[in-house]
Amino acid sequence: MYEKAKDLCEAFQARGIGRRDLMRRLAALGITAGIADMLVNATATRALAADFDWKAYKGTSLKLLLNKHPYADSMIADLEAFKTLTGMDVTYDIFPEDVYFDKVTAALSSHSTEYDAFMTGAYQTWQYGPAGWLVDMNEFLQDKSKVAPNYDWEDILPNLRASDSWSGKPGDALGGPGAKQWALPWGFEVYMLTYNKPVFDKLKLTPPKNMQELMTTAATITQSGGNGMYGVGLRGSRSWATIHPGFLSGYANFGGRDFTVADGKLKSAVNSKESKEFTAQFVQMVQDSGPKNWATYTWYEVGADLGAGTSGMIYDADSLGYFTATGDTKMKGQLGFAPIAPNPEMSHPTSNVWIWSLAMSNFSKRKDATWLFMQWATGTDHLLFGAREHDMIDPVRSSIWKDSEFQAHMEQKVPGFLETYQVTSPDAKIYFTPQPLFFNVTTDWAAALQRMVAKQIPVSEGLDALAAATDRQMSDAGLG
Amino acid sequence: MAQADMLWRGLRGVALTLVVVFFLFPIFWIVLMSFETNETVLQVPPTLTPHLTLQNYVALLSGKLNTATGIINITFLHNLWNSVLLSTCSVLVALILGVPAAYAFARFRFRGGEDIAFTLLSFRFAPPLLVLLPLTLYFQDIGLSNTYVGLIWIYQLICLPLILWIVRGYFEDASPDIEYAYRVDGHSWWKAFTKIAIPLAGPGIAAAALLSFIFAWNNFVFALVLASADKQPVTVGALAFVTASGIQYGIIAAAIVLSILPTLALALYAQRWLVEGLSLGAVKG
Amino acid sequence: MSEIPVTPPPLPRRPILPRALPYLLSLPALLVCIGILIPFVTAVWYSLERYNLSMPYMRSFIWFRNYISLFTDPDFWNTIQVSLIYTISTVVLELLLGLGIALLLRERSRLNNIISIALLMPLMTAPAIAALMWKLMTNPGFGVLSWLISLVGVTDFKWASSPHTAMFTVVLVDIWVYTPFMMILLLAGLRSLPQQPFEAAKLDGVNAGFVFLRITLPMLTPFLFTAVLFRTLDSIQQFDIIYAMTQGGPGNSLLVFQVRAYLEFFSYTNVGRSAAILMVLWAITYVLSQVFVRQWMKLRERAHGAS
Amino acid sequence: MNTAITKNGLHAQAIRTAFGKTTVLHDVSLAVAPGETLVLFGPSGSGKTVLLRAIAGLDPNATGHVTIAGRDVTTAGPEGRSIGVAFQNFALYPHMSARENIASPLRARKLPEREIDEKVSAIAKLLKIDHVLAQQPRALSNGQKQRTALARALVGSPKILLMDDPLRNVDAKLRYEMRMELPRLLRRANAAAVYVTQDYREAMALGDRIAVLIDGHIVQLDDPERVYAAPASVAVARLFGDPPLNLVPCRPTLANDGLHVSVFGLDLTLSMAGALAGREAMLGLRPDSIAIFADPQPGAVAATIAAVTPLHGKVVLLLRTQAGDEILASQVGRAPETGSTIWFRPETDTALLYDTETGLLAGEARTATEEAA
Repeated sequence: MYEKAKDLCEAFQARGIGRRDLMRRLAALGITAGIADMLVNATATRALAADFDWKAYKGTSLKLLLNKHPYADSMIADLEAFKTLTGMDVTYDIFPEDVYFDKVTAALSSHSTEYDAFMTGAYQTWQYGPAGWLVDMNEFLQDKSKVAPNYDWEDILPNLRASDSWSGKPGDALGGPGAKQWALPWGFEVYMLTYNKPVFDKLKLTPPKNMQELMTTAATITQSGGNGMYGVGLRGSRSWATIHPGFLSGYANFGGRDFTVADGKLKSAVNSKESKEFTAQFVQMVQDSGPKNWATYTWYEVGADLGAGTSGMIYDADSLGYFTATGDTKMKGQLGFAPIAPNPEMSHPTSNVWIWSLAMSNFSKRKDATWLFMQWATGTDHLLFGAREHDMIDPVRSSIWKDSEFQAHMEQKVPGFLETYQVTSPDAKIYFTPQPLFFNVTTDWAAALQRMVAKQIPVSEGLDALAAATDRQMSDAGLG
Repeated sequence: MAQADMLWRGLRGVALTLVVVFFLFPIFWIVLMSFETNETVLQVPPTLTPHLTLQNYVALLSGKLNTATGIINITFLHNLWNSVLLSTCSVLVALILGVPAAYAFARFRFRGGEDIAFTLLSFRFAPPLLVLLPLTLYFQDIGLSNTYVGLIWIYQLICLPLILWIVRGYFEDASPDIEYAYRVDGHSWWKAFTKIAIPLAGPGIAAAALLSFIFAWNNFVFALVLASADKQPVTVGALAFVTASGIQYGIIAAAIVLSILPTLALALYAQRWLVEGLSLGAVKG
Repeated sequence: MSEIPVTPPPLPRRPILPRALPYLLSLPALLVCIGILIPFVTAVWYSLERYNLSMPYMRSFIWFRNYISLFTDPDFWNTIQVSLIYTISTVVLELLLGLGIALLLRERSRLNNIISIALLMPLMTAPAIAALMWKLMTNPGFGVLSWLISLVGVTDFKWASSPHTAMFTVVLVDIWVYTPFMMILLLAGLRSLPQQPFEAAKLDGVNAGFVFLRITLPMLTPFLFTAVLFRTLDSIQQFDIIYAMTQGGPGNSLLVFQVRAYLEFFSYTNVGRSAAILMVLWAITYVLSQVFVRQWMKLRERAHGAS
Repeated sequence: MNTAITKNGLHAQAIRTAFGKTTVLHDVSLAVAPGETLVLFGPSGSGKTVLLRAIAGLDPNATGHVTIAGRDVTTAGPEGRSIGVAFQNFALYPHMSARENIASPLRARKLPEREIDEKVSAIAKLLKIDHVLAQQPRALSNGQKQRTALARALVGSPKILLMDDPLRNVDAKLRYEMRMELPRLLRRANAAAVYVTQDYREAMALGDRIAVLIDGHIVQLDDPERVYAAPASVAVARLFGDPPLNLVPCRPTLANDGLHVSVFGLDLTLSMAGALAGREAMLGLRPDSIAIFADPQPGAVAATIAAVTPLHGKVVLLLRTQAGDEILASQVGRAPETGSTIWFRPETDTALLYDTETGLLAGEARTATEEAA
């Protein structure tokens, strides 16, 4: 029986069967979950260990700094596998997102040796990298002796790989020549519409395809949705997080840019004609059919309202739509997904992306051991586990998107999600110009939007003022 | 006259009722919410006869929160314990350091005394961030980052000045003659301090300790910046129930209720000293 | 007549311990706090540097240019203005309300004692958590306050989300949290006042308003002072409530000192500018606390001299 | 120097205290023999309490030497001086019963419980407070508090007894009672006692000697009778006696039969040395040395009675001469009506003469000197 179980595990290893399926079949053989887990891990270990010394840092203990996020949960659930594989121990500190990045800044700016690796976004690396807090992952990626043979770096979506790499020179393109790999992509999200099917059915609406339709649809829902329902959920807090999802995706679709770069100098482009055209519509939409307290909305509230049936749709992360559609919410199973290209003249969406990445602290005292962990965490095995068994629904590896079990799993859980992703993803990338003052610029941007929405300043005037203020900041910092 | 009196009493009653409603209604609402499921919380309009459940408390106390995305381990009880530990130790240290100092400032006029007193007081009024930011660097260097000792030390910024200020006023109002009498009786200075001065300043010390406990308990940013997750107090812990699949309003409410309970219990216990002890006694006779 | 012959006495040995005692008692407290002066000095230094963590190559000593840049920035004047409006409105309203409640609860009775302890509950709620509570209560969907005001026909009130009402909302939360602090200090003060002047005034049939203005208030001054001192200096440094509710928005309408400084450091990693903002705040609080404390000492001297 | 004092009594030498730049005591010295009561008399703020505290070792800023029973205690704390102190405000321990209050000095010496009990009971009985021993100070009447405080000061049979105006805060009746009782208690205690008071009558009643302290200087240290009869300075004269000494400005001239002064239009001859001749001076006349007549008399001046105050069986009259000068006189028996005219004559045999410039006593009538001697 043990042999049979082992065969099963080997088959699993060969991607023949999914892990869940494997566990079910093992259970049928009368093997308890505990032993099954051990077996699975043992075979996984053996397979990986075959041609690479995963045990080189046996006994070492790593510490991670994590954000409270389903992706982190998914990794935590699989940590045992890593421990078995390497004989290393991993502990972690996990913080709510409200305070997570402040915590990272505090730890890194104090050169804390406590954490070896941590979760980050690409934008953050534009600060952390030049500050000297991060290890350039190329040091490891380009050293063949350190890379496990089955670690397929090229399998990671090229836009994402590029987004985490930058030369550090303000205005230089992401992934361009001389770029350093500041972090490894691990999970990400694109921006699309998630909508409340019952209210669309009730009002006989179809998912909007561009900004104009989005505005009318949202207005219709606000007027006729009933029970205090409003049209479209959007983030609006005084934070960079307001700019980067739906807003920037639409902005880019209209051809808007944050900066124009000439001779290494950055000049704000937020008051361009395209920018004004799109921003005016966006502001109008928030005023007419956005959440009443839009100015305090973070993605939690956007998701909570959609889940509670208070908003008709959201223009936000696909993962947020997914978690709301599958989570413990009132609207569970009743949400639909749709791509959107806000500019009527554009045929396809231009979604900005947020990439949850793993970065290595430059103050880590166990860099080589940490590299093993990062390799494992961004490797195919773990990500496949996360995608199939957990909610790691935007895997960064193209092979996983092609995995039939993952596809089946998604299709069954959130019908329509994959098609929407397919339409949205080709042009999904970071549409910001990389530069170290990213957070100043985007926070001011959000504050300016808030003032426009509150009708404290007309859109055109507000954008001119924002551009002037941004230029001043850039030149103060020697960038403009 | 009697009519005016009635009117006055009536007005007073109305005013008091309004005050109580304003200050206690939010607490009441949160308590109610802590017994509701997320769905009933989110009902519009709010229902007045919700279905009450203990599940939020069970989740918090057992440390397991079931959500659609899986079981989330909650460390709330550990956060609570951290709060208790940090606040209690900080107040104790502040008492041990602050009461003798307050006594010195109240009893002796000595060179530099007022300057030292003001310097200590001014720590209370320095913007905490000003100190906190460079401190993160130093803490790393001297190995205090992420230790209870380091946190308790920094919490002195909150506790010590408050205790100094209130207890000093209390000592100043007590006649030194009583201690002098005890000393000429043949008791040592230390005995006079412990057997006379401290018991007589008891209510002031208790009130100051309670207030500084509350302020230490309520602190948010010190631990957030200086400590890792396992040292975080409830103020940070309560944020953890914002999850990807929705905000766990019921659990947040229960966490808030649990976070108020210890200080409330302490206040109830110390209430007989509170008002008397805070009477800083600046005016007598 | 037994006059003592006055021979010039040898300079007596003054006992060391009694003279050292006050230092022995107060220095431990000072020593523990003095460690905190080191980061303070560091912060002063930072404020004179162009120092952005994410642009380490730009780091240089620039004298007062951070300050000049702050004071020529209309946004910073907005910060000063917003901070002052916040401070003045919270302190004045809390003082009036706290005094009013303390007067209502002045008589020692069981009910009054219970109420006064119950009213402390908001103070026991951490401001960060209180802000969360009020955020829930003012949620336009399920928030109970939004529902309540909708019953009286107000449906378009946006609480913290509109620049017109955001200040009102955070001030309301501050009042909710800190009025109990005022109340308990003033109540303690009221109850510690000697009874004779009030009894005398009652016998003389002096009207209540006069008694309040001419007897109660003057005698309560030291308590009012302490309460206002602590509240003013806390309020001008407000962070938790505003940051948790609006992060300084909408627009720049609540961008008070510490929120601004926090953003400058944690979001923008601009250490120099953050330190300069905090130094300005520190200077303001230092001057205020000096004025307050001196005045308070004078009051005490007077009170003690009179007794 | 008196060896008894050095050996068993209190000897304070060159006590100096300063608060900041103000010197409160200027090298004050005094000695008290066992069984003797020295009254420290002076106006408020003159440094009496400060001196007492310096002696008790309660003022770390004081300099000077204190010797108690031959032992130099200058560097000892208050607990090492075996003294008893009665404070003006009683200074009872509010959180202890009267019994524990009184027992405190005995407890400090770690006496056996039985002995403590006996001693406390004995002293309480003596002071008539044995029935309130179980009570806390707040339940005691003022008089009982005062007696408790005294009992505490006496119970340990201290060698030195310091009393800081202990009768100040009790009512007139109690004060009177205690004034009668205290000498007996002090004799029994056989300690060197220093008693602070602002009341000259109390000083006279209790003091074996009186030290008058003004502005941090002992300006007179003498028997009570001498201080009364011949205050050493204008300042002492103004404080000592009720009604106070009349001080009349004058410029004495020297003649063969003595010193002449011209006051109230009278030419008075003083039988004293002529040191002040030709200088500004003050003639000190005790109110009871003003003879009063209902009818004109030779050498008497007419005056209107401006005010009448009864005082301790006497009446004090404020007289105003036609020239507008005022003088106080006291007499036994019924007072004349206010507004009526009488005649008065200063008796020169107790007259005193003060130097206006220094304020010091420059001369006293010989008869007075003889009487005092």
